[in-house]
Amino acid sequence: ETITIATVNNGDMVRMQKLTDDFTAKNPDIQLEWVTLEENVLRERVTTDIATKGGQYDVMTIGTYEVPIWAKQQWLLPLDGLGADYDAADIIPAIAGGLSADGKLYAAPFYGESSFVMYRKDLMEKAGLTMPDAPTWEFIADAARKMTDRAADINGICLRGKAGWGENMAFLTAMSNSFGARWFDEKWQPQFDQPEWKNTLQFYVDLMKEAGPSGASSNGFNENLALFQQGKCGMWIDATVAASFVSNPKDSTVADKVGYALAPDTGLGKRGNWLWAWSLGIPAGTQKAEAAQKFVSWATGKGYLDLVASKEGWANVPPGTRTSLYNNPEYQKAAPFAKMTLDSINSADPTKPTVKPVPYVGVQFVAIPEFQGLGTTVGQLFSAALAGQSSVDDALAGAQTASVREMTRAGYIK
Amino acid sequence: MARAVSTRRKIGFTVAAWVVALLIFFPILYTIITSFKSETEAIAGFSLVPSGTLESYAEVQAQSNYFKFFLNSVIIAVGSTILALVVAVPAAWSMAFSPTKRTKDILMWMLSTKMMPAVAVLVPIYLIFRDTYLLDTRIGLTVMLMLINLPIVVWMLYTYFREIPGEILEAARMDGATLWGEIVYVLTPMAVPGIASTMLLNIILAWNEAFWTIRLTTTNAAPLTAFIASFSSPQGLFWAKLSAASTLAIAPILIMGWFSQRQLVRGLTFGAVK
Amino acid sequence: MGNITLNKVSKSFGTTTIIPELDLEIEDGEFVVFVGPSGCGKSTLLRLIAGLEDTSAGKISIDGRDVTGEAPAKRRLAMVFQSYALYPHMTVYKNIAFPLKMAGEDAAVIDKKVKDAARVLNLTNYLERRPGQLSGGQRQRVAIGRAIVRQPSAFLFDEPLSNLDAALRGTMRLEISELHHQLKTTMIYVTHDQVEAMTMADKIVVLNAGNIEQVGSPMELYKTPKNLFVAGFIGSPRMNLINGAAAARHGATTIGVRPEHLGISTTAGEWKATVGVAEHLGSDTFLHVQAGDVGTLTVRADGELGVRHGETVYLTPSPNKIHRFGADGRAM
Amino acid sequence: MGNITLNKVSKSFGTTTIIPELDLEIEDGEFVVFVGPSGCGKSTLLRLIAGLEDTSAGKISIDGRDVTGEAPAKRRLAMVFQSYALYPHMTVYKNIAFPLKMAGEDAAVIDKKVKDAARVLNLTNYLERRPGQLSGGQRQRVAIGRAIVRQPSAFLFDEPLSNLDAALRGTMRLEISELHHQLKTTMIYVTHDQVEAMTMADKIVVLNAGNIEQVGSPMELYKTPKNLFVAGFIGSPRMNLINGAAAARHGATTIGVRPEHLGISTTAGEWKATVGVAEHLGSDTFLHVQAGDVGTLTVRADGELGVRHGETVYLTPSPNKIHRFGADGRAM
Amino acid sequence: MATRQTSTLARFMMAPSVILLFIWMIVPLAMTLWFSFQNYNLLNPANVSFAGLFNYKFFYTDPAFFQSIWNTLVLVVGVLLITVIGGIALALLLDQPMFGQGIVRILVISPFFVMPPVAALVWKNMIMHPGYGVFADFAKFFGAQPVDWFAQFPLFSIIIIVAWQWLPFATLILLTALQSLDGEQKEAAEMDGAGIVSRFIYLTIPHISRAVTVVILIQTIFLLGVYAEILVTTNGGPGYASTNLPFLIYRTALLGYDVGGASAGGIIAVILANIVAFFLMRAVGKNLDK
Ligand SMILES: Nc1ncnc2c1ncn2[C@@H]1O[C@H](COP(=O)(O)OP(=O)(O)OP(=O)(O)O)[C@@H](O)[C@H]1O
Ligand SMILES: Nc1ncnc2c1ncn2[C@@H]1O[C@H](COP(=O)(O)OP(=O)(O)OP(=O)(O)O)[C@@H](O)[C@H]1O
Ligand SMILES: [Mg+2]
Ligand SMILES: [Mg+2]
Repeated sequence: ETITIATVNNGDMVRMQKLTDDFTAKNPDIQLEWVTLEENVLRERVTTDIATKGGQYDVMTIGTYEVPIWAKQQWLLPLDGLGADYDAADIIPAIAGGLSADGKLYAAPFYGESSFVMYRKDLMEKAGLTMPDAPTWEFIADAARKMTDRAADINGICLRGKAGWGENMAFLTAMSNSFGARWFDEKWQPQFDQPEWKNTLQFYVDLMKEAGPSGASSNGFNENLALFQQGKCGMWIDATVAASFVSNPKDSTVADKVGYALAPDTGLGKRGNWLWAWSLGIPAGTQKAEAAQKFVSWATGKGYLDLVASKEGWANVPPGTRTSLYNNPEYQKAAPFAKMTLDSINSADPTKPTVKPVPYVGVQFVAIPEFQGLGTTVGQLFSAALAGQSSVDDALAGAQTASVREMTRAGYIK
Repeated sequence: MARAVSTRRKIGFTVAAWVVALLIFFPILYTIITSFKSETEAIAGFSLVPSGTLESYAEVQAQSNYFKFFLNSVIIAVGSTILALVVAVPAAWSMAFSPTKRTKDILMWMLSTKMMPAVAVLVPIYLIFRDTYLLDTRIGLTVMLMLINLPIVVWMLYTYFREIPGEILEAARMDGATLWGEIVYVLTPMAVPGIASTMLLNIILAWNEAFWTIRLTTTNAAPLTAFIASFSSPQGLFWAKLSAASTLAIAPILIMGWFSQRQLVRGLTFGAVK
Repeated sequence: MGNITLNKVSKSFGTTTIIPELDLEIEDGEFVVFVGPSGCGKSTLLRLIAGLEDTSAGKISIDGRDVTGEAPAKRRLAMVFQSYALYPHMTVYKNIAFPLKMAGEDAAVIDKKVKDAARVLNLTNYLERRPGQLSGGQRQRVAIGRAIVRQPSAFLFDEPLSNLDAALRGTMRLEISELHHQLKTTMIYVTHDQVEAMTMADKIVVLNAGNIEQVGSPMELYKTPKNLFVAGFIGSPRMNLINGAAAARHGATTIGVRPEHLGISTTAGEWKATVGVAEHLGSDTFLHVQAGDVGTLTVRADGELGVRHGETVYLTPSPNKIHRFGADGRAM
Repeated sequence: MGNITLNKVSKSFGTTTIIPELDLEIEDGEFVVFVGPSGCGKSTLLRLIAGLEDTSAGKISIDGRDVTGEAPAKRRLAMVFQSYALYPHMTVYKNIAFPLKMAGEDAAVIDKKVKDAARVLNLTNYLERRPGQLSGGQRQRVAIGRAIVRQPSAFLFDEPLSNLDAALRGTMRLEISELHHQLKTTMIYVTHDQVEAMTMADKIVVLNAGNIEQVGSPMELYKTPKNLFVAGFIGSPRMNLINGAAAARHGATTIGVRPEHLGISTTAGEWKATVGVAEHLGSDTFLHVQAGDVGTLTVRADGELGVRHGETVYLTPSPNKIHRFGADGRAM
Repeated sequence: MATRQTSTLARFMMAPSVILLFIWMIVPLAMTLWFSFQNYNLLNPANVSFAGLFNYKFFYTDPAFFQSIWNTLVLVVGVLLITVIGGIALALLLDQPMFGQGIVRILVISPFFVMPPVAALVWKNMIMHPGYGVFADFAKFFGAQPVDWFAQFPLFSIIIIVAWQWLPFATLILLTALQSLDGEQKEAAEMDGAGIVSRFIYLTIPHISRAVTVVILIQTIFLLGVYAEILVTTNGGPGYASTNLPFLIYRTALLGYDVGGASAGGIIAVILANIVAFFLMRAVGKNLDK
């Protein structure tokens, strides 16, 4: 039996591919075929396929965004055959919450992440400041301005700017949560005309203008990673997985100088961090559900963590999925950012992401089918504001119009 | 015009041409150079001297089976080209040697079929492919690319054929050749340069087609465009690896293009000569 | 065998009629030459016979068999095109062998026939060359070779020599005549060259705007042209045509005298004339003279004749060589 | 003005010498024709004069001025190319006007000159056409028009009529001669056509493999060819060249008799011969006869002559028209 | 060649191509047309309903719609300008005598063999990136502020990338056309006293006009559909600065999964493309018949 697995091309997934000998040794009658694609293409591919019932895949790598939507359409098989030793209860509750519907798990998390602040201890010291474990945006802005030294090619803060629902909008939506903003009110009325959003965007644009790198409007995760690794950023707020890259001396010139803190807040009760998990789901149409479940169980089970640890060391274990991992002293030793990561994850709640109530699920996204397109449109407008090509007010007005339009069309606004 | 060109002038042109050529080639050259760097080197600023490490290639090969993608690319590109020729040669023959008032319009219409944005028809096509069990099959993709490039093939062949004197075909007819004989023994061999360059262009276009080849395949039929899609923008540093993958993806067609450069130059004129 | 009959054949392209109704009978073994001004329909007629064009009306039969609707390949005719239309990608051998191959002959038979043809045409040493590596005359012979191997019922030649230079044309002309002597196959030959038409033809067909003006042997046409058109068309330099009083004196609207039939004298003669341009060819001299109201005349004189520009000469037409034409342009 | 002098001019392409050292003097107003077999270097010589090729050595002067290193545009020569080389996208008017426009002439002046040239060349009605819409002869005239508007010191023509059909060639020949009479400008004219060379030239230069074999007036070359090459090259049909005993009897290694200088009789004469092919042109008959050990001879006979294939005839060369050549091929 | 037999045959021989292309055109077109009148979101397949012209209206009222059409035209025209002018200049240069002509030509045509996504990735990451790109390195070397290409000149940057890919194609065709210019015509012009510039204006340009037509026609067809380069580099932004029609459709189809809207967009794009093609044929089509 051959099962076809669609995965995203990030390091952890690629590593899993290399380790599948272990799985095939245990399940000699199952062969694995891999389709590795970059994130956006992968999402298009699997969505087209599942929505048209193309039946090309037996296991799909999907994010927290897709799971609730697909589960609602009953496109995914509930994962109830993962085996006795799977220990679903061990999955970090915040993560599991985002992957479940009606109490059933529809996708098994392969790795999970939140976002937090990574900063340069040396530069912070030079600026005469000390980073608290839970900073406020005010502090961050102040520190960023103080750390900025354009002559030495050091920018106080690096943030995402590239347009896209999973790029700048992931960051900005999470950030807006901490400013008390929300995408929609309970009647699905878009909220970009509210002061909270104005505060968020104005703060972001001003901060980046004064303390951000040039070309920020086309920077995504990778660009910022490279900047930080080369010592060009004082702070960087991004995915928790980045910690293992910036602290890796092989790639990073600042590996020994990195400190971590929770994402900032404004004291309203929500922090500006997100929650995301790449998970393995099984499409409802597959003929090979049993084999697929076996694979999912293997790839997301505890055994896999041990396998990676034994082969490549604890630092390379996929993070963010299991509480037991964070209780493991060996892991804590190998990953100094472990605690901060777990705290970050736990401080996000996809079911109650914002200060004010909202009708949707998702921290840095809105789990409705229309969000990808709408998010990208809004992302484009916001990146234009960042690039200085339009004002913050215009960007917000544009976002509001586009949202009302889209939501009306989709029938949310009656 | 066979007057002596002074060596100084020639050197001048040589320098100018080389500078321009290297500028144009630079992005490719730099990609190749970068593929021999380590990841940290790759972002460490401008440098034309790589450390010569093969680690990126090793990683690329470890991550995916290059050869399988390569083979699919070859099969799909060559297959669709041959298929297109088989269909297009007779059509071009009719247009060139038995033109009617509507020949030009038909040609234009054929070209206009290329104007439908691919994204807009993805869902319909995906549904069709699903229902005909052609998803992720080489044959499906081959037919698809054949259809996409058919208009260009017909047009190119038509312009070549038009330059073949009709009298030669008439001579064959007088010599007792059937239509089949006429096309196989006379027309096709005579049009070999044109057909060759049409083939080349079509292979290049098919090789580089990156929308359908990714969207309609999963594992069995995925060509090098899908291979590239698995290397662009993952998390982490990836430029050296991306360069290595890019180099691997374009190398075969680049080398083929270099070797057949002369053919291509002759062929790409679409009868622009005369 | 090679008897070709055209019965009320006509041809139009769209609304333009190129050939109005036309009858023609070509006998077996004859060498027929079509001549006429450019665009008069010579090639079209040939192509109708070959089957490369459809007739608009009428019937074509070969050896009594109606072939009007038949494909060219079935008509057992061989055609030599003006451009030769050799297959550039085949060797001489293959070019010649092609019709045999198409007819499905045995390899051995093909080999023998090709070699025979090559010998006749002096091409034996070139069999392995491509047409591109041959001189014009050699190409010509390959085209003929391709035609003769099949032993067709008739050969069709469309201005086969017009691309060659003068010297080669002379040689090739002789070779084709020679071939006709040997094979005794019907040949239809289109040309606009006087010399070719006169020297090669058994029968010349003079066409004008798709109509047959006259059919006859070369000497017949030369000596007794039926009308002004033929008179002007056959013979080089062309016949002097004189209207007006000089013609009336001979009881005709127009009289024609060929340049070679004008006697020239410095002392006395029928017409007094002033010498204009004199073209000395060595062997002959063509004098273009101005003969008062008779008009401009061309006279062929001896090569040694020593007259100069502006001199006065006297011309006398040979009396029995005067052609007389009526008002309708027909010979009287 | 248009005196052209070539002084020890030679030309090689790479290691092949096309033209070994050559001297030539062309006088103002002369009509000089270059003839010679294909590939002998006629075009090359013309292009050297035009400046389209560099000389390998030697000096070219025009009107006494050394122009060896000068660009073509500066030499004040006009050239008419074999292919006409008209500008296909320009109208006839613009084609003719082009050199004037390049010379920066006034629009009014240009207009006048172009119209004048068009009148002379009978092109007035075609000024707005493109070259593609003209017949061969008309194109030819446009090419000439483009050349004459500039009033150059000399015209260079490279086989300008070789693409035309026979009738048109005749007409164009006369027109060019006429033009030379009118303009009295030096003209250098390359051709491989006998008739053109003989009728148009003031002076013929016979070239062979880059060497000048003889220079002289047409009649000089016809009557007293300096060597076998010129003898064979000038005259049509070509001179009969006879070796062996028949020649020895005239005290020469080779003797030459032109076809028009052989008397023919059915009863008696110097050489007995059998008639082979007879080519009847109407005006003349060319007999190809087999004269025993004298070899094959061509005889030009009267058009009315009625001899047949296989008959015996007797030939007598006009005694004072026999050309005698020594063992080195030179005339004695 | 015009016997009834052959023309009947000709029609037969055309049939496969015409039928195949017809099916290839009509089936997706019909389906697209059908979908364009439906409310159909791929992620909500249960909820399909008749939408009338709403999809068209929705697409047409998209705030990015007019800008995307404008951007599409700017992209096409910009790339055409660069490739045609650059192609002529390059072709002229390559036509000169020089050492190593073969290699130079190979280098110049190489970009044509590079897959569009690869080209975009390479340009974006290694050439134009304001931090690590070669351009930035040079700017820094000369002490200048690196240009943030994709933020400041998004459309122009994309034009450059696309032009880089198509320049070889234009160069090749124009070069061949140049080389086919009759030598005697050039010589005649020279004898007529025309200098280099005049020869270029009066001879070369008219001579290669047909080749230019071919370049324009073929490239326009491909350029009207460019979107991969945009997706990889700017994602249509900042704002809508680099959103063209195909990208807008992409956004609707593969981000919004709005099949109905994307279909309407597709139909609109086809209509616009045909309008462009019509004017193109009117403007340059007669060049093809020469
Ligand atoms: N396919 C065609 N469509 C329309 N008219 C045609 C076609 N073919 C030939 N003609 C016209 O028919 C006439 C006769 O053409 P044809 O080729 O038979 O002349 P021709 O006597 O061979 O002339 P030439 O001596 O120049 O070869 C010409 O006026 C030509 O323009
Ligand atoms: N560019 C060149 N390189 C090498 N050889 C050349 C070149 N141009 C001409 N030749 C050679 O020089 C010789 C003379 O050529 P040219 O064109 O002058 O002959 P021609 O007398 O004009 O012949 P034709 O009557 O056939 O036109 C030929 O053998 C030709 O092959
Ligand atoms: Mg004809
Ligand atoms: Mg020549």
